[in-house]
Amino acid sequence: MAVSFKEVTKRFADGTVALDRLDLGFDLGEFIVLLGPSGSGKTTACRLLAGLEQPSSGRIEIEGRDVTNVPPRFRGIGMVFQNYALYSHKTVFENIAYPLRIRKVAAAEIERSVKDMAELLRIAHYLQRKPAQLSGGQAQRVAVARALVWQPAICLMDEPLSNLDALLRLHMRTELNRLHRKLDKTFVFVTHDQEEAMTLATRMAVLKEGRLVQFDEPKTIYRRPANRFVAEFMGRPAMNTIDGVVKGGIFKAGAVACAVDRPDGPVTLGIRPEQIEFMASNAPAAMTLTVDVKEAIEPDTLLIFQNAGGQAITLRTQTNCDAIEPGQPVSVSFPKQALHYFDAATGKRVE
Amino acid sequence: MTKGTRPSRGQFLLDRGASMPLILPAALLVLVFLVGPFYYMVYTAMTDLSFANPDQKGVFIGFDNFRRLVREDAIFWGSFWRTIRFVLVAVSIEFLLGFALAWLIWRYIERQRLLTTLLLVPMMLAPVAVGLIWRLLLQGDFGMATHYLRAVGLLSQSSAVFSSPGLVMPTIIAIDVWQWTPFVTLIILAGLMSLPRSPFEAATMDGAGPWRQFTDILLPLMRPIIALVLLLRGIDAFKEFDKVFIMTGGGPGTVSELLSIYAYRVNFKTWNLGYGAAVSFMVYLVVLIMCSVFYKAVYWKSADQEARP
Amino acid sequence: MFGDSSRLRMLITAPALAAFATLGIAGQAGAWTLEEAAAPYKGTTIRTIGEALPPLEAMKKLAPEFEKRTGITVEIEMYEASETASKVMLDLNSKRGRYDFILQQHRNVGKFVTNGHVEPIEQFMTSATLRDPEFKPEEQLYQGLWKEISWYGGKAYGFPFTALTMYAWYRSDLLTDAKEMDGFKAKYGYDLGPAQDWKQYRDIAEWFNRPDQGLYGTALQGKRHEALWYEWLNFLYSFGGDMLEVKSGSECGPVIVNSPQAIAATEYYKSLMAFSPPDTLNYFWDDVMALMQQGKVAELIMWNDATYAVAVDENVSTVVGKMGFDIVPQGEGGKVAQVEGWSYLIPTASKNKEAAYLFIQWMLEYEQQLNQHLNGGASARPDVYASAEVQKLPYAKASMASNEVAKPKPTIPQASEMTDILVRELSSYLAGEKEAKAALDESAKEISALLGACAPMKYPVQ
Amino acid sequence: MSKSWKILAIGILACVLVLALTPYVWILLTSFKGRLDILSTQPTWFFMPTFANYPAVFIDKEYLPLVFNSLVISLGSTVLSILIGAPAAYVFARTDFAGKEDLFFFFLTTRMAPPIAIAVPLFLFFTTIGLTDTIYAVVIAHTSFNLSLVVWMMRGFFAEIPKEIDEAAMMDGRSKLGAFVRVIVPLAAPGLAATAVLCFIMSWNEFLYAFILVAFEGRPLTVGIPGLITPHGTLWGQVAAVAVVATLPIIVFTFLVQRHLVRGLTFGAVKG
Repeated sequence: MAVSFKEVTKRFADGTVALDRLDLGFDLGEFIVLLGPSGSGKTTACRLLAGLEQPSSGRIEIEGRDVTNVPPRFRGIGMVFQNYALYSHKTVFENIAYPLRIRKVAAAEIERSVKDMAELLRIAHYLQRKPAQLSGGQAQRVAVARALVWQPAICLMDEPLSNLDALLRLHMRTELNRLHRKLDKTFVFVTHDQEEAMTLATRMAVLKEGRLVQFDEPKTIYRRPANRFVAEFMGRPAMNTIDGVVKGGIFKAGAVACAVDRPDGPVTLGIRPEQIEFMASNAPAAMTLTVDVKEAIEPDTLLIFQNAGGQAITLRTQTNCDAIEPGQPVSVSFPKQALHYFDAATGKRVE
Repeated sequence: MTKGTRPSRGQFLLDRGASMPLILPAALLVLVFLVGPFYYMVYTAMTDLSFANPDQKGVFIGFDNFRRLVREDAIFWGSFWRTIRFVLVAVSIEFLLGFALAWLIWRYIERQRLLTTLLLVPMMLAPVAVGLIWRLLLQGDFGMATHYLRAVGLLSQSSAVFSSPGLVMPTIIAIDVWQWTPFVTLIILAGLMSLPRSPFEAATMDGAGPWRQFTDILLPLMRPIIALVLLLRGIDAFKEFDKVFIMTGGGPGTVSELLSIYAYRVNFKTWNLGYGAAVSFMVYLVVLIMCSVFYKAVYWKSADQEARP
Repeated sequence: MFGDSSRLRMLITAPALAAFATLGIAGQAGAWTLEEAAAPYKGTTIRTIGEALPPLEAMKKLAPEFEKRTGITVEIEMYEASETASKVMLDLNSKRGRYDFILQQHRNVGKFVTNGHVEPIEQFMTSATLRDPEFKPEEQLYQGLWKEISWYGGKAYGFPFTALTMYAWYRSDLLTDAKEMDGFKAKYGYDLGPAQDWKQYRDIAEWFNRPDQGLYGTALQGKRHEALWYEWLNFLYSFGGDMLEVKSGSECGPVIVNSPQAIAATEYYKSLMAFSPPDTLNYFWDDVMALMQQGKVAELIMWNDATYAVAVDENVSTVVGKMGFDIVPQGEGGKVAQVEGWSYLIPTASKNKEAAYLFIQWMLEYEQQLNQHLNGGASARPDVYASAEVQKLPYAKASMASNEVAKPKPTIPQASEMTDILVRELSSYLAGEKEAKAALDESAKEISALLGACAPMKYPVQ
Repeated sequence: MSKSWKILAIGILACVLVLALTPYVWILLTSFKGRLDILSTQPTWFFMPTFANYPAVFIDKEYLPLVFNSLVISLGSTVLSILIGAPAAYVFARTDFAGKEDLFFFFLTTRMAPPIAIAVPLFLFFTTIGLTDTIYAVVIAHTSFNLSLVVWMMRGFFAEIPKEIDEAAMMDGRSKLGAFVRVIVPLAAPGLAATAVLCFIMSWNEFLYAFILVAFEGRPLTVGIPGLITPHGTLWGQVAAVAVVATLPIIVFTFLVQRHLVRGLTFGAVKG
């Protein structure tokens, strides 16, 4: 393991526990995404790895070396900040060159490295500007260039894209992907945006309230969410989770009724909106739900049903729904292979 | 690939626990050179120490000095209330005038830099020089200001400002206003410039007129800065010494004897250091109370928010 | 000089003086020279401090001569008067000994002596190696003056540096103007001339007070400042009053500052305000001198050391050659003057007392005294006044006459506090805050409280 | 806003400016006047200028070294105040610790004690440690009373810089201290300059401590000024010359950093 968190706990002065016994390890060359809602501890984990914060207990190791109490500058880690944190009094060139200057790299070497990096990030034209004269995307590239120019083994990025507008975000996302493939570095990327996480990560760690909930490849996390939280967090829209009771192989909750492979008892049923299928009303597996709201996000359509007990169920389809109006009943079915089950009490995935 | 090397102990210190070493020199300096002497003063205030009278060797006498000061010293109380009046009147005028000027500049002047710099001149002059300048200007025989005051009839031919007991304090207040109004103006102006636009636009949409906008929005938004400027001016006005000392020496009679001048006399003219320390301590006490009230009421909260972005 | 009292003290101190003299003669045997006496102190630096006054400036010009002869460097620090006093007080009380001798007003002597800050001078005068046999202060100085300003409690602590005094100044050109003389006589019924008594003084002030012509009868130093107190003393003494009922400045005695004479003097003093310029309550010595230089005042009472700048220096004065000087007018108290003496004193904390003594002794020689006197000082050596050059000065006569009749001032430790009380109360009276009697009663009460049991109020206040 | 209101406003401000500056202009004129012009009853605005006052006081009276002394004392205490005060301000801006605001308030209260109260004890203390009459004593004294100013102003300037800048510098390879010295300090340079100028002015204008703690040969201009008020007349021309020399550098400095100066003083009360 190149990087590992061992039982790392971070408690702040005001008593809040930001990280609770985090155990996490990954290899060099990976693109790790720390994902979670705000307050989940993902940024804290990132800063602990950077050395900007000290854990209250536990150990952090990099390539087997205990770095728990090692200052940032001895960890060989680069970092990109959410607000870029460029040095406003230095030119772009000097900003990028700064880590090299600190390491007393020869001037010619600096010149070459900065040029290369600028080339790679397509900011070679702006090298003589001051940060104030850059657009958000340009500033972001400078920040990335600065973090990478000295060839650190690991590069941390703390929500680097969240200050960019939507288009630029997509663009930068692609750039980062390209960069990762090209440089073969370990990237640790913090975000609350699951789409970013899905597209970038080789593996992603989902955190909730300071605890690691699931750590796996994106597709696994999508396909086999470890618990109800992950299920509800991932996907757009998120997975439908329906609390109900199984009786004789049939799951029932309000208008919902479908065949499941579960023993009797209460269970939470999960199904992705895009996996709900339209069905002729007379088909055996069909259930009838009433459309509450229709949202057209072309080419898809979202149909939101109101189930008894106040739970909403969302369906996502590419089928033409022009004919369907709110208030209208629609027949759908939950294919058995698309169903996920979660323990009704703990929310844990049950197979 | 650049790898981290192992940190040495010295490097370790640079990185960790760096805040205490950074704050320590400042705290030490203040403790040794300000707090130390201050406590010496407090102690002295409880002795009969005098540099003049050989019988007063600095014997501990408890609160006798304070008792005498509070119960028997009419001159102390005279100068105390005079100082309070001076602070109230001078600071109020400075505030109102300074606010009005700041508002005018804010509304009507686009290029402010030269103007504001020139306005800073009076407050940047050495207090010793300010006292002398005004002594020269208001001199009764060849003072330039005296001449023009007489010419426009503000002053009779047969009187002079510092020789007319009734005019002395108003004049001192006017000079303080001259010196410090620009300071108030600049600080208020800085506050006005940093006001957000949206509350005013919202108020306009809600149908508030200019006056309502001023009282309901501008003043509350400016509250912290108004408090700051009143606080700074209040402290300095209470300690006012150099100007008055050079211009009138506290006279004629006692009409301009402020607390600080009384403290100076007791300390440096009669060398009654024990009693003088008691007087000084009272000055400090009043200023401290003034500050604490202001700071706790207005500033503390906003400072706290400021500190955590 | 001080009447019976000083004669009495002469008797008391005579044996001591005789002892000095004997020792002095004994030391004469091996032909004393300054160079020889100073040899052990060659290379040392002695430092002094004083008010930036002409005699000190003169001393600064003389010092290199001493340095050349002895190899002792003299450093002189000059400050404004109250700055000087503060610096000296801090130095003495911290006992750090920065100053090897100091120049201070005689009313501070008591404060210094009783707190053990200054050395008695006897030890140096009896030292055969230090004492110049030619130096005979007991013969060469005005004895009364010396004892008044440099002695305390029967012991000598130094020598007079300069003896300032105040006398009446008047515009001789105006007083001898035929038209004025006629008009004056017609109005007041006697001949115009330098005022001999206070009625005449006021008449002259009234006669010449013509604000519309830019001329005022007199100019009072009415600012809340020591200058006011000094000026007022002339009136107080002349009216027969005093602050304490004592024979010498170092004694404590009944407070008489609110005597009927004192009240009369004070009320008379204020009455002159009518003939003084509008800004008179803001004046101290500096302002009235500027008025004199511009010829705006007919007569006033002023310091002798300011005379040069008004009566002699044409660069700054418009009334050169038009000034006359005389002893202050006489009242119930007869011929009196108030003298302000500055003394050479040697701090106990000094590390170069002997070198300092040698310098002081040298400064008191005739040549140096004459030089200093001609440059605005006021020597304590009668022989200086006898010199032809001094006689030529327009104010020499008034100066000498005033020195003759100078009254002692309190030199007790609380003297400066007394002054501070009086300045405040007198200023209050001038400003119209209270009546003369109330102001002086308050002063008496406070001074009596300050001095304690030795100073009961002779004119009790409720 | 109508045009005539604007003209009225400019008129009022012009009057205020004239009132604010006239005394200084008068002193400037006075410094070029002879004694008779100064003492003339009719104010003289036009006169034959004389340059005699300047050499008279700076050469003849040997006041030139006083300018140098003033410079040494002010620069010394300014450098020291910044060196000691800025790190403390940085800690106040960045670190949270128990009692921080109380400590901060304590720093501010040090401005409240009247100098007259502290002066004598301070003198005795410096005498005990043998520093009186040296320039160090007054430099230290000025530094300690300027500290509160530095801490007050620089806390605001530092708080304005995002915390991430420090962290970025640390990630780039600086130590905590290195990040402060090499990155934050240059970034706060304008604020630092404004604070330094204010410290300089405070020290340059200060009288009492300088008078009490410094020896004759080391006294600064402010202490020299009263020496021109002599029993034989205040030398107004020379006083004016000294006043002009004592204020010119300050006006120039003030002009240079004026914007940051006001901003620095208002930190904490004004956002942004």
